[in-house]
Amino acid sequence: MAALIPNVISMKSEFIQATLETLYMTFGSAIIAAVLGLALGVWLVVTQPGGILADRVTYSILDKLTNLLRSVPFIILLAVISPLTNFLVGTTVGTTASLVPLIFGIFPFYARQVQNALLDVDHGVVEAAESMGSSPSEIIFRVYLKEGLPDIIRVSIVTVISLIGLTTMAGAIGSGGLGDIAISIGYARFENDITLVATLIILILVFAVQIIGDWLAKKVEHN
Amino acid sequence: MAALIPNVISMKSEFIQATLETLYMTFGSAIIAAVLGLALGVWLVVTQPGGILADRVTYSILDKLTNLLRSVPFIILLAVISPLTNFLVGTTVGTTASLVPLIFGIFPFYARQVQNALLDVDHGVVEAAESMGSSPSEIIFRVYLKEGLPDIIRVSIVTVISLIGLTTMAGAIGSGGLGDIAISIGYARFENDITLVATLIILILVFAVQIIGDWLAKKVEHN
Amino acid sequence: GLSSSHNASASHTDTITIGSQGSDYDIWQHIAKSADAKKLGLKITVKQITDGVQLNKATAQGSVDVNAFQSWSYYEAYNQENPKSKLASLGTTYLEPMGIYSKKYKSVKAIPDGATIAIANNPSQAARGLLLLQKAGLITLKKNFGSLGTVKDIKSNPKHLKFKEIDDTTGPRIIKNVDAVLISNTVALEGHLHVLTDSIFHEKVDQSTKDNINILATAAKNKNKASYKKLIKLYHRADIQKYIKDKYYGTKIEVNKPNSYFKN
Amino acid sequence: MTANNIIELKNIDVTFHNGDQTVKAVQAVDLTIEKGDIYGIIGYSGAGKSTLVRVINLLQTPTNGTVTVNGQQLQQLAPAALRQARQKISMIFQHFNLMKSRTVLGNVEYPLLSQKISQAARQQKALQLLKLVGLADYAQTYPARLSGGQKQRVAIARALASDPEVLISDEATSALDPKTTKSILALLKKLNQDLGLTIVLITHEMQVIKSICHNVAVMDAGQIVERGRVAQVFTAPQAPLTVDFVETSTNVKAAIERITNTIDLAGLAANQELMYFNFIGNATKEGIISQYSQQYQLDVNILFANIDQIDGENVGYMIAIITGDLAAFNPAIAKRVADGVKTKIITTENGLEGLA
Amino acid sequence: MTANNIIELKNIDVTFHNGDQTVKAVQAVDLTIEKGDIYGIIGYSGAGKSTLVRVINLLQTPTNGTVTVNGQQLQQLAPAALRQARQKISMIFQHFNLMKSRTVLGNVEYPLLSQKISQAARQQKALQLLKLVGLADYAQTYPARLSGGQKQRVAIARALASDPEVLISDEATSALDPKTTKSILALLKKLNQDLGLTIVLITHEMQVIKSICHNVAVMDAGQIVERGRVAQVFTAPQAPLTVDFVETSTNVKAAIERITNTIDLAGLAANQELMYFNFIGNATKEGIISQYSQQYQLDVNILFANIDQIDGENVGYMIAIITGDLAAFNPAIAKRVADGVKTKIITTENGLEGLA
Ligand SMILES: Nc1ncnc2c1ncn2[C@@H]1O[C@H](COP(=O)(O)OP(=O)(O)OP(=O)(O)O)[C@@H](O)[C@H]1O
Ligand SMILES: Nc1ncnc2c1ncn2[C@@H]1O[C@H](COP(=O)(O)OP(=O)(O)OP(=O)(O)O)[C@@H](O)[C@H]1O
Ligand SMILES: [Mg+2]
Ligand SMILES: [Mg+2]
Repeated sequence: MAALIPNVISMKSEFIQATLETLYMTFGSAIIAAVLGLALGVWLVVTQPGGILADRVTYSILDKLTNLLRSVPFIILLAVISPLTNFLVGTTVGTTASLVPLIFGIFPFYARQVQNALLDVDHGVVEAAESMGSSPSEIIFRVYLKEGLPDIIRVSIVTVISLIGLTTMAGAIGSGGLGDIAISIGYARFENDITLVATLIILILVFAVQIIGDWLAKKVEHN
Repeated sequence: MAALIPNVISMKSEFIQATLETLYMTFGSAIIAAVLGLALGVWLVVTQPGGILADRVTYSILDKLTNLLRSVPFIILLAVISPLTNFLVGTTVGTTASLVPLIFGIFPFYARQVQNALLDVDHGVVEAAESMGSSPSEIIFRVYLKEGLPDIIRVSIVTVISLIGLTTMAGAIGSGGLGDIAISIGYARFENDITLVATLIILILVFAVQIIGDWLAKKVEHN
Repeated sequence: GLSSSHNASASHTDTITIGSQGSDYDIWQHIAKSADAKKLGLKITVKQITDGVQLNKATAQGSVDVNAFQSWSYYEAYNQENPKSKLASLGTTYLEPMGIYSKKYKSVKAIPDGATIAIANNPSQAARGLLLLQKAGLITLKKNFGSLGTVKDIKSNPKHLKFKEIDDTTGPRIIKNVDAVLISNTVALEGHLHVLTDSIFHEKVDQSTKDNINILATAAKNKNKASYKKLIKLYHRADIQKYIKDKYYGTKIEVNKPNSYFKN
Repeated sequence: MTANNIIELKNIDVTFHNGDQTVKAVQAVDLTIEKGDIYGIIGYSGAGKSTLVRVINLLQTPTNGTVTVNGQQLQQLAPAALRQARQKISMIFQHFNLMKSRTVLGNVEYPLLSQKISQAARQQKALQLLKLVGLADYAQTYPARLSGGQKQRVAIARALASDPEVLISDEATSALDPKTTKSILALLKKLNQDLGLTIVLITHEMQVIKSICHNVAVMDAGQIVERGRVAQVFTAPQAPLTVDFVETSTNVKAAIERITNTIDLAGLAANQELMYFNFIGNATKEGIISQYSQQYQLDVNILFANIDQIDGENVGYMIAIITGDLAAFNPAIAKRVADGVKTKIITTENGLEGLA
Repeated sequence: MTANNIIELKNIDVTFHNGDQTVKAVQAVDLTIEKGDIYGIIGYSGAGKSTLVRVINLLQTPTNGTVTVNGQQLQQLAPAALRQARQKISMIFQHFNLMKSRTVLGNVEYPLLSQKISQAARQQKALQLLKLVGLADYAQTYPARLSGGQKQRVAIARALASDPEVLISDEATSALDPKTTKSILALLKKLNQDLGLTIVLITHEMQVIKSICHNVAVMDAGQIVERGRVAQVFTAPQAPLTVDFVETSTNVKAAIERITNTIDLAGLAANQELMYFNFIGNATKEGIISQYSQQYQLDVNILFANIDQIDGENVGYMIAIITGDLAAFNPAIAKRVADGVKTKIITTENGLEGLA
């Protein structure tokens, strides 16, 4: 063991901490990004032409805003929103500070995914709800989010896995985490065993997200 | 103008070149990643439980492979596949060399998106095709890819925009491109106007992709 | 003086957050755990922050007390561009030579016409690399070439060298794919390259390279904080230096100069 | 409008644009339906029936015209008021539109979710409706696991859950077997009688119209070509389309075709004639056949008969071979046209067009 | 099997598992269908009809039992051979299953795509089928823009495009108006007669069974409870369910209910009786009513009659008030049971159960 992964052995506690940091960054930002992304995604769907609150102007603004946020390279995003980060968490570096750019880096992406997922909700069912006098908010919560849930879970899996990938880039602002270990210790120093083990732990995380997500999607799908 | 964007003016030709590089990286890798991603995505859909070629073992292998590729941080991926890059393009640095990691960085993601999109193809229609004696390949090309086309286009938009984001990280291996200009010139050298203009050009690209994609999706959708 | 500071530490301990990256990060982690730090009454935590701009900003704003990663020239450039969040230098640490490395050619002269040279895309390393290439006689630079200079500032390039800008940490990995690559010593060490023996050309330690000396920086308002100043002292302690020398094969040449050293 | 008209559609047009084509699905339709009525809508496939009824609750915005339900002009209502109005207008969709993420019970409970009613009461009400449509056992099943007819019944139960004042049913029994259809129709009739539920009902089954509707409208190519009391429309159809439907539904047309194809008309004896009778109203009460059989010593061999009551009126169609003293019989029966008896000698004319 | 049996299902079970519940949708069903037959399947909603016919082309793999079509046991075929076999078995789905990405024409062309046939020939064939179902004008329209009945007709045209040997139709006319239904049935009958197309047809419309089927099977709770020639099943139904269906479909039950509700039975004169007659086969040929009217000087007032031909046999149901010499009439008519005449005096018994 020690021969195979010489550098890892001596870094056991760092690995444990990095794993915790990655978990914290991923799920901390995921929760807030989920709320923002769902809100934006739903808003996009209901305001788009033919939607239950169709509104050309609002849709066009939201659509462009989403793309705008998605256009900024992550490293630049880190810098651009650092005043906001500082305002919100009192610092611009460290694990907690990384939550802010991670949220902004992922939620517009998630919103698009949610939008795509909700577009597949049967229009006839939305119409049925309208015919029963459901209000827009009722249609959103009782129809779109409920009927679209299996698809929302599926896009959430994709998003969380992308988010795990994004956390590996937050080392730039001292986020720590497995990606940072893999890159700035394992990769930069040619300590391949460290890269390998860090990547393996990420892999386990990814698998866990996929398996739990698939299970949930299957559970709420009634086809 | 010169006062507002002092550094940009003097870098006009670099901007043109960077834009071309970004276009080349994005669409060069997109084409190949599209083929690989579609193939993998379709393969996932048809082999998954209940699929037309349901095969637990194959599905499980493909599913894990996809997650495996998605787990490797991009910077590490750059390094890990450099032997392959070298084999394929004869070098591991430069714009063309960046195509290989970009393809591997994006196609598993695209495959997942395609899989999610195709899951929404009406199972009744697939069954109808089966009842008419269509072969699996006919069902794939004439039903899944045709019925799922609007959704495939939508996930392709999301993917290409993510890919543009990914090209901004390929600067590590000398890819050039707008992201590289924005980060290693504009940002790192505090020439904010360069960052701004580079990001704006990326934004225009993103908008173009979104607009063309939306138009295409609408064109092929007959709801 | 040592014994008095020893006494002082008995009564109170200062906690200092140091932001760093690469080999500096390793060095400071070692220092943090060392007995010397305890003796000086310093409790040091080291954070790895890989983006220099963010690290400097965080230092200026106070999230990080002191940073250890930059050269004097980068520090100067940063201050010039960020007048609202200025840094102050606490003192110098070391100088390490950058080298030109090649697997294909044994000397600078052998580099042929049209060769591809990889240089770092981060500004301080890029500028430094170009200066080194000038020193090696491969190119000449414009007169006003500064610490954020780029390949655009090359005045003449008789060998028609082509430049590939890469992430500096990628240098050792692509050495086989280009004709030559400029690698800073930190990166070279991590790639198991020894600048004094493996490079085909490297910086000399003299007046012309003094701007490449690494420093410790802190927010301008903290420049006189006693506990921060102790860090310089700590860095230059003999047993720390021995550790650094052993670990980095003597490629990090100790420099302990006052700020005034850079003034001319 | 009179206070009694619960639905008033005025001059409704619906035009669809398919690329460069335009489809006038509904054209200049006026439709007034009284409170408590059961109003049938029939017509060819593609005539515009579904489109028209979707205008009633403004699911389909008409290109032109006004929609008044319960005295409110729907197009002028604020969104919240329109929703309020819609809660009183239930709809059973041609394609069911069930929510696949909810159980059968959940689907039926849906319209009650926004009402002030306890969860237990809501469930109980939904369960009771499921019992009425024969699906109590399927409460916890998801729609994907139901048969076509079961889905349709869930849609019916859901539409009834909110105690609507108006029920719009778009072929709500088309996927049901005759027995189940009958029980659903009985349920609707009961709701109509007990609670005054107004029902607008699209159907292809003339039997459904006959058995529960009071009024009927016949649509063709986006327009209402005939309308009125069911008995009147069925007994004295005016528009060719209506005639066609009535004859098809009574099987008269098929019977004449079959009989003229199988019986050798030329081979009938001189004192025999193949005749078609059509009785309406009281005509049947007096037993013409037996009466004339006795009076003129005729032998009447009935090859086809369809005698029944429509909305309270007797209506009959009969094809028979008459043997005997035709010379006396024919003028005698011709006299009874005023009573609602029409006859036609098929032997010679070999067709029905003249009669229609 | 005999060479003539194109479909042979042996001991078919289909069990669905819904979580912890199991639904036995089809249980121990044997079904043999001869080449060239038109075989109807009827039954309550949820009886297992759709599930059973989906077993024929193995869209639904049976939990148990063997499926033989055209002499090939489908479960033993390699995938390619199964596909080959399926190309000869067309299916019209209860929910249409049209491809929304293809035009109407494109949908009908689909089954021809894998055949060796030029594009022009393919289009022409598809267009011709669209003409037959009355949708030639809609060739370039997408399914989302069609009415329910139009979608159904596209599904019919698609199923016929591949010149199948077997056509399985799951309520293919349920969304169609009577006129269109008739023309579709005529088309199917023609294909059956001209090309020997075997048709398996689920329907809820007894009229459809009567007008085109030769054989019929009645399903209840996953089992076939009765089967046979249509005329036989309709004239002498055995299973209670079948009796129910027949009476519902002939409207006899509704008529008796209505008549006993509206006529004051007690108020009938002493020489009057309300009677129900049921004739089968030759009985009608001889004109019983006119015959007995003359012979016994009776007055027969027909309140309800449904006399028609089923699969070539005459079948009649009649409810009438008989006035006159009942003492002589009753025994006389009782003698004719052998000819296929059954009677029942409703006045006293007020119900039909005994007769059934
Ligand atoms: N996928 C499924 N999973 C579980 N149960 C099912 C499934 N499909 C059908 N069933 C059940 O099997 C039974 C038979 O269904 P089937 O669709 O064959 O009925 P049917 O005779 O065609 O009815 P209908 O006339 O209403 O279409 C029903 O009780 C239904 O709930
Ligand atoms: N969304 C739409 N876009 C374009 N045309 C449409 C649309 N919906 C319906 N139509 C057309 O409008 C006409 C009327 O359709 P509608 O659904 O009202 O017919 P219907 O009378 O209900 O027929 P069916 O009995 O077959 O259900 C049809 O010709 C149909 O093709
Ligand atoms: Mg309709
Ligand atoms: Mg069915």
